[in-house]
Amino acid sequence: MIAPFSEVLVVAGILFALGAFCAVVRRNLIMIVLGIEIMLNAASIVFVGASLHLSNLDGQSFVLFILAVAATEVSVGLAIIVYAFRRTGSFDPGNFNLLG
Amino acid sequence: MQMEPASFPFLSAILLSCVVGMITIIVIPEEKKLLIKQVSVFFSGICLLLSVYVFFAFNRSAGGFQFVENVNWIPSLGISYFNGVDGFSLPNILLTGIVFFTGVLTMWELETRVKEYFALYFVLVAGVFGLFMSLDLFFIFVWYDVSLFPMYLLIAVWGTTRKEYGAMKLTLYLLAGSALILPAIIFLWAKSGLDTFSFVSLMHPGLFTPSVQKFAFLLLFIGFGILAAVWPFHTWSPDGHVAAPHGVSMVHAGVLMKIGAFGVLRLAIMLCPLGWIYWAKLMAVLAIIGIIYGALAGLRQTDLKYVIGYSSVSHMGVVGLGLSTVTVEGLNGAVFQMFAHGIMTALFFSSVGYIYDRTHTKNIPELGGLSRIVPVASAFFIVAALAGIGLPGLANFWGELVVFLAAFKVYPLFGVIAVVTLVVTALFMLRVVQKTFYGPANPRYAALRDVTPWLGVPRIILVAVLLILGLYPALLFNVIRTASVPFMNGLPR
Amino acid sequence: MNWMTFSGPEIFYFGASLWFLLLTFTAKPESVNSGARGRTYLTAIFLASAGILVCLASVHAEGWLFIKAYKVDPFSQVFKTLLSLGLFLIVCICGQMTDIDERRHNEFFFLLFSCTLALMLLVSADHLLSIYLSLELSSYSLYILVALRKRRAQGLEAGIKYFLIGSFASAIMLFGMALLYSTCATAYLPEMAKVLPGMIGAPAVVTGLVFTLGGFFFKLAVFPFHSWAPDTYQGAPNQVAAYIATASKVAGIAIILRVLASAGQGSPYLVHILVILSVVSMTLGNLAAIAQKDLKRLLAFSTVAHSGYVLLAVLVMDASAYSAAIFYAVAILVMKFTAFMVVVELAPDGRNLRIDELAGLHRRSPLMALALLVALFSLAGIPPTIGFTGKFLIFTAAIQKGYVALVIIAMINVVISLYYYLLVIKAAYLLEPARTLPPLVLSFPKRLLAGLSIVTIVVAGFCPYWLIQIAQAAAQPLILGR
Amino acid sequence: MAGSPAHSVDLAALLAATALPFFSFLAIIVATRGRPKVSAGLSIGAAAVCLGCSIGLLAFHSGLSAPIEFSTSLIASSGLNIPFGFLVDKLNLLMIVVVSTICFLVQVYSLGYMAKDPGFSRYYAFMSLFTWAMMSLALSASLLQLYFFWELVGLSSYLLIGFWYEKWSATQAGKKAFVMTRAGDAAFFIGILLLFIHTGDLNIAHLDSRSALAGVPPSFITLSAILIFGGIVGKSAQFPLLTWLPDAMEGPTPVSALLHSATMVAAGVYLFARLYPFFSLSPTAMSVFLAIGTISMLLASTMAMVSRDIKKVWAYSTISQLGFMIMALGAGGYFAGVFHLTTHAGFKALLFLCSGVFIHRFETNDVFELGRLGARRMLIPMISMVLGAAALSGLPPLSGYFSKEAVMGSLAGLPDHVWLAAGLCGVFLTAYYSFRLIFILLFPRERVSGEPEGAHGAAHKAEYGAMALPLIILSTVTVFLGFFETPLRHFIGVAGEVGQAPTWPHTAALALAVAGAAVAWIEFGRKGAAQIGFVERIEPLHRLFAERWYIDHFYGLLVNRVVDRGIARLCELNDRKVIDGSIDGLCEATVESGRVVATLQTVMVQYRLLAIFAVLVLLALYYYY
Repeated sequence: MIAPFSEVLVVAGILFALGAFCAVVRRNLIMIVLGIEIMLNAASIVFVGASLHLSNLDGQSFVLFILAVAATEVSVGLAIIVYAFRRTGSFDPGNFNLLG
Repeated sequence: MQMEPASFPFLSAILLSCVVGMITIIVIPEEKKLLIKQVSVFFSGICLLLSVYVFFAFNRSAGGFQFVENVNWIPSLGISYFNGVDGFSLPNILLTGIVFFTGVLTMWELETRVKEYFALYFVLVAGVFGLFMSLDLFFIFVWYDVSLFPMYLLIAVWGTTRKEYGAMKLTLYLLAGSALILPAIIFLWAKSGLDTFSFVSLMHPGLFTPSVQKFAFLLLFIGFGILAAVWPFHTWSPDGHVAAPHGVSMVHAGVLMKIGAFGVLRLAIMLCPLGWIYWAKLMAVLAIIGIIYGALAGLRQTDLKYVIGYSSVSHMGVVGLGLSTVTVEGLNGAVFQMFAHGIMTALFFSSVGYIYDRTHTKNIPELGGLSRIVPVASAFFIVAALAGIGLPGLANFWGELVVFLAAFKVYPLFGVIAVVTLVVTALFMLRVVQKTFYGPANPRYAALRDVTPWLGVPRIILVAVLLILGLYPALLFNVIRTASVPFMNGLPR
Repeated sequence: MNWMTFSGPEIFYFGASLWFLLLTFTAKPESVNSGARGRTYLTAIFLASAGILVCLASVHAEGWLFIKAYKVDPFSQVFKTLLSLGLFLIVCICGQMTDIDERRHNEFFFLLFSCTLALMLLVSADHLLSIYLSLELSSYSLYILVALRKRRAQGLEAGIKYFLIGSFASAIMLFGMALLYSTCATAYLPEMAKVLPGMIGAPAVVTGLVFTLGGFFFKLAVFPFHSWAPDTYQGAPNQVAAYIATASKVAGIAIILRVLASAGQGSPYLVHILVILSVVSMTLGNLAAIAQKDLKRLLAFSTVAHSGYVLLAVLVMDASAYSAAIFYAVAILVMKFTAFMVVVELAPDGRNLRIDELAGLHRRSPLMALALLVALFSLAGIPPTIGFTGKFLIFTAAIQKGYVALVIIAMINVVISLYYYLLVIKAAYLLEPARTLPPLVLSFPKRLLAGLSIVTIVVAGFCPYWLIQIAQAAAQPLILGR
Repeated sequence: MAGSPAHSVDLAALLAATALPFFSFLAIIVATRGRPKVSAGLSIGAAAVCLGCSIGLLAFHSGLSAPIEFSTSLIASSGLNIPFGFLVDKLNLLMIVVVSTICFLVQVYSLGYMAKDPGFSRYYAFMSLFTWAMMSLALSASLLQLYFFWELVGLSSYLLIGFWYEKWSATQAGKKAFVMTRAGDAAFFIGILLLFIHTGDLNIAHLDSRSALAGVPPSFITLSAILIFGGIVGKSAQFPLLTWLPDAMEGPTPVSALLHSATMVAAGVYLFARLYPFFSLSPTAMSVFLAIGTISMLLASTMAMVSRDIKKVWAYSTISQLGFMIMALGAGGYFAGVFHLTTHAGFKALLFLCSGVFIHRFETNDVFELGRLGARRMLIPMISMVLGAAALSGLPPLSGYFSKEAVMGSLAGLPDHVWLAAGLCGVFLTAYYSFRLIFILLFPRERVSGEPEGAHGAAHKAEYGAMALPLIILSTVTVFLGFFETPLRHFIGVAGEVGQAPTWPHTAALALAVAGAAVAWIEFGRKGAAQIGFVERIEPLHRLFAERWYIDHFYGLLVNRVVDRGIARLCELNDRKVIDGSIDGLCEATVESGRVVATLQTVMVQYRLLAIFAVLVLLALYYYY
């Protein structure tokens, strides 16, 4: 392994934070989903790094599944979001706050 | 502790007749109001007879717990369905039987939502009975809350003045009490290490360390003290009394407040005697404040039921004072006073109920001169007021006498204050009697009819009990003694 | 390997959802008549009830599947039975789903059954990956179920919020799992259980554990992952809300127990976190519920509060606490279902029920009023109801561990909660409607259902020993797994 | 318990004398409220049996040497044994004869007086209740039992004063009487409890033989004696609790005769006599009692001098005579006190019953009015009243003369002559106000109007007959009882006590009594007298006396301002504002915070994500911190 595992963790951590930041800050439903995807990727990086670090293949399989799940997530999420967009013409999460 | 198993489960039979009564009422169609009332009277009559039987069949020379029934319930936690009566609970069971029966009769003229009323009423009373006879901490708590939960509806639906406020206040207050009781019970269970909730097994003086006892006692005392209207946790009681329908006020002031005092006695005092001794001064101070305070605040009230409510605070203060003395007489007097006060307030509310049902007011200035129009109904109230004053010949006198005697031994100053408060009590009781029943008759009420014999039955029963115990208090003292003397003898000093 | 026999429930539910999927393909969108709808419903009822039997039949099964990533033990089987029961109950109240497009009923049942399947997989999952996958599968079904509502604005909003918060939480969980995996060098829970107690103090482990729990907290609606609950309950179709409140919660409790049981109790920090979250959840849930006007939203906040009580059991981490939590899962299932049943029955057109709409219920339908009364008192934890017994068991376990103050806080919360439950009861028993509403006519099965719910709540509260024994048996593997 | 036949006869008689009135009370209340004749019959029958039993017991035990005791334990919890029973000695033999005689006579009299009252049955029920309580009180064996009946006597007094409950002033008076005596009783009760705690024995015989008091410190005996005396102050309307008695005259006149002059108020004095040996253990307490008796005697006399209400005059005079008795007892004149109690019961009942006849006939209480309407034409009551007034003033040869001389004798025995001077002053005042009243009645200023006596019908005749008979009997008693002083003295058995007191106080007392009567004659009796007393000429003094020395004002202030509008209001406010306010405030705050929290839950979805993130960061910070 070229890079030490701790540096992998740092990178993943930064990526995770960036994803979270994106999800929290951008007032756009699509961007929120995107941010969440980035967080998933951060996790994937840790899994891969750990898998290499530990010489354990579980992590690799994890990543495979994450890819699939992320795709599902995007499809389900986008389906709902796009439908919502069609009804309201807006991606602003603030427009979807009528309940309560 | 000596225990005599029951040859026949009389105690469960009492509970069962409550439950069967409730189910029968639920099954009857709503429209058949008279039938519902008859069924209620029938089943409450059975309860009364059973409790009277148990009272007289109790072996006074043997003492201890009798009529014991014990069935494993949740063995993994050491919970068992464990019933039995001793000298402390027996008077309360009799009291409940009497108040239950008379309470049903008092509401004989109820016309709205009869079925629901009596069904809930039976649940309430089942809880009360269960609490008094249960010897398992888990079940004591369960019964406590069973008696609590119909209360909100009973008051909020059938009540009168500020009923929703009163009902909510009462329910939340009492639940707040149980919020302290439940942790305390489990705490004791955990600390005992015996893995049992059985009261009898936990009642060994050396079982808990002093610090455990002090802590648990405080929780239990405040928790049950709320129900016993210990100052300053008493304000639910006048508001609740006023709001509740009369039959419920009877159970509520007559029996439910006794649950509080009984809980303090049974759980706090008997399980944590060292805590009792440690906190006795606090109890005494709160009790004496309650005595004066209730009487003085009662002086200012213009609503009949508020007057009674505050007098209850004062009288329950006497019970608290008795319990706080850490003497045999104190316990005897307190339990006797519990019984006497229960009967007295039941009579009060029963009489007020009769008057309110006809005049549609409890506001004293609007009444007046009722003695001329409804002499018998007035007489019942006056008897209750005289009992409240502590007049000899009626039961309350003995309770107060014995409590004051004990108080004089231990807290002479408090004893003096309590006796002097009797004057204030007399003043406000007589003032109410005067303003309500004396003076020129109010023409507005000229058409009122006096109590018919049938409607008079509950009040006559209550008056008779007050009178019998007033003239022959030993009937009750002999029973109470079987519990108090062994308990105090076994107390670690 | 006779995996066919002991993974019966999963296979059955897989088949059932497949069946509905096929129906979805075959049904012609234009020609949905009442007969077809009735057939779909009857099928669903039949399959759901058969599912219970299958679960019961395999309740004693034990073993591993998929290279030990999937564990079948009494714990999982009891929960599977509960889930199948939950599904059956929910299907029972799906008779008149006016709030979901009739053409979508097949899809609805497909999603419902596949969600149940996913939850069943979840309770058996013994590997981080299987946990993650089944969790996601159940969540996606629910996202769509929530958005299915005919009242689109509400359904969509609820769906969006549920989805966003859910996927955010699962991303956090996944990151946590990655951390755990990287530190423990394994993704098997039993393996982790062996190493975790020794290194519980390490920052990566604690972070990983807390992040992982986040995903489960989301399922259970624990603070701060609770914020989807009120909106989702309010926006989702009544039946779906009922499902989320019951079956989904039960599975959430199961998985949180399994994961924390393997984490062990070595870390005071973890316990502190759980204490904080538990107290905040119950307090916040109860406080927020006071101000609610919408009955479903109120129940959502009460769910948050109940998660707090469950966490109280979880954080004690011993055998009695686990069995208490399992018992409480049963309690939540029964009492939440009863409350939602009333909501569904009172809103035949599928609208949301405001609390003041309950006015006059005691006259319109005494049975429903009684069911509501009993359910709410049970939720509040007043004996003799199953809710009380559940709380009692939890408190017993907590106090045995010395958490007296925590129990007192919980009891104070019970007092607060009684306040708003009483407001609802007041509406049902005390208020009179502005205009007189016709009596509520209930079919015999519905009355039977309501009656059984009431009896179950009361009897299980009064004579809980049988249930406690089951809960203890179910908790056994958690202890031995250490 | 007793075994011999004589004892069982005694016991039966005692039981009959105490229990029968009670049963008659119950029977009237429960069964015969609608039938006045039966009720009256029951009640009078019970009273007659009482009278018979009392006289029988007195006759049988005239040579009683030691007290007879019957007792059984009423409640016995451990450490608490309260015996109930009978204690029969000479003092209460005399007392029960007095009580039952007056009871019987008054009840007969009431047949006429109450004839047309709608509450006739109720009246007799309460009368029976009183008879029961009073007889039992007199025969009580223990102090607690005595207290028990003491309160019941108070109850019957309350009920009878407020008998005409539609009259507001009557109910007010009843309440006042009960509460004021209750205030005294509180002290009494405390005294009993203290005594019980320190001696463990409340048996009157034991207390009197002082056997129970061994080892009890004297200061303690003084304290409990003074506290017990509090009860006497209340019941016998002594200073400072004396104002309830004149108000109690709102009740029917026979009630005033029975309860508020002859028997019930005398119960205080009886208690004093009962516990005389105990009280006399403490000289301090005795002098306190003497002082209180003196003050009450003088105060009440002054009040009587200005009253226009015939019953109130006698009520004040009752207070002052009770003061005389207490003075006598306090001065050590045991026999004098008891003897005065006996004679006073006779002549005071007589006076009230006579007044009752007038009031019944003329329906007014005002003395001047009565005189104007022709009270003097009613021969029997008028003569009886003159006799009674003369006895009250202490003129020979009536009973009052003898007993008052005895009282003066005992006062003269004291080293300090202040008491005697006060007593003599009291004698003068007594004679003055008694004859003031008599002369106003006899010599009205305006012309006597009203029809001649024979004009009213047969019904009136019957009523009059029922009323006249007791008058005659009591007059006879008043005339002759004085001559039984020596036998009585021997019976009571304190012969040695009189000693060789100087005779001048007796002479002085007689002279002052005559002087008082003479002053009254000058001011009220002689032709052309203005019928304005010398006190009435001094306005401030008159007002002071008429306002009862402002004692009532003080109590009114105390009850209304201090207790009612002061402390009680504070309590109520505290309840409403502080306790309820804080509880309600707490609930409001909870609900309000619930609103805030609920509002926080409606924020946009991103803020919720932010919240999740923030909490996780905070938790991490907590960990690293």
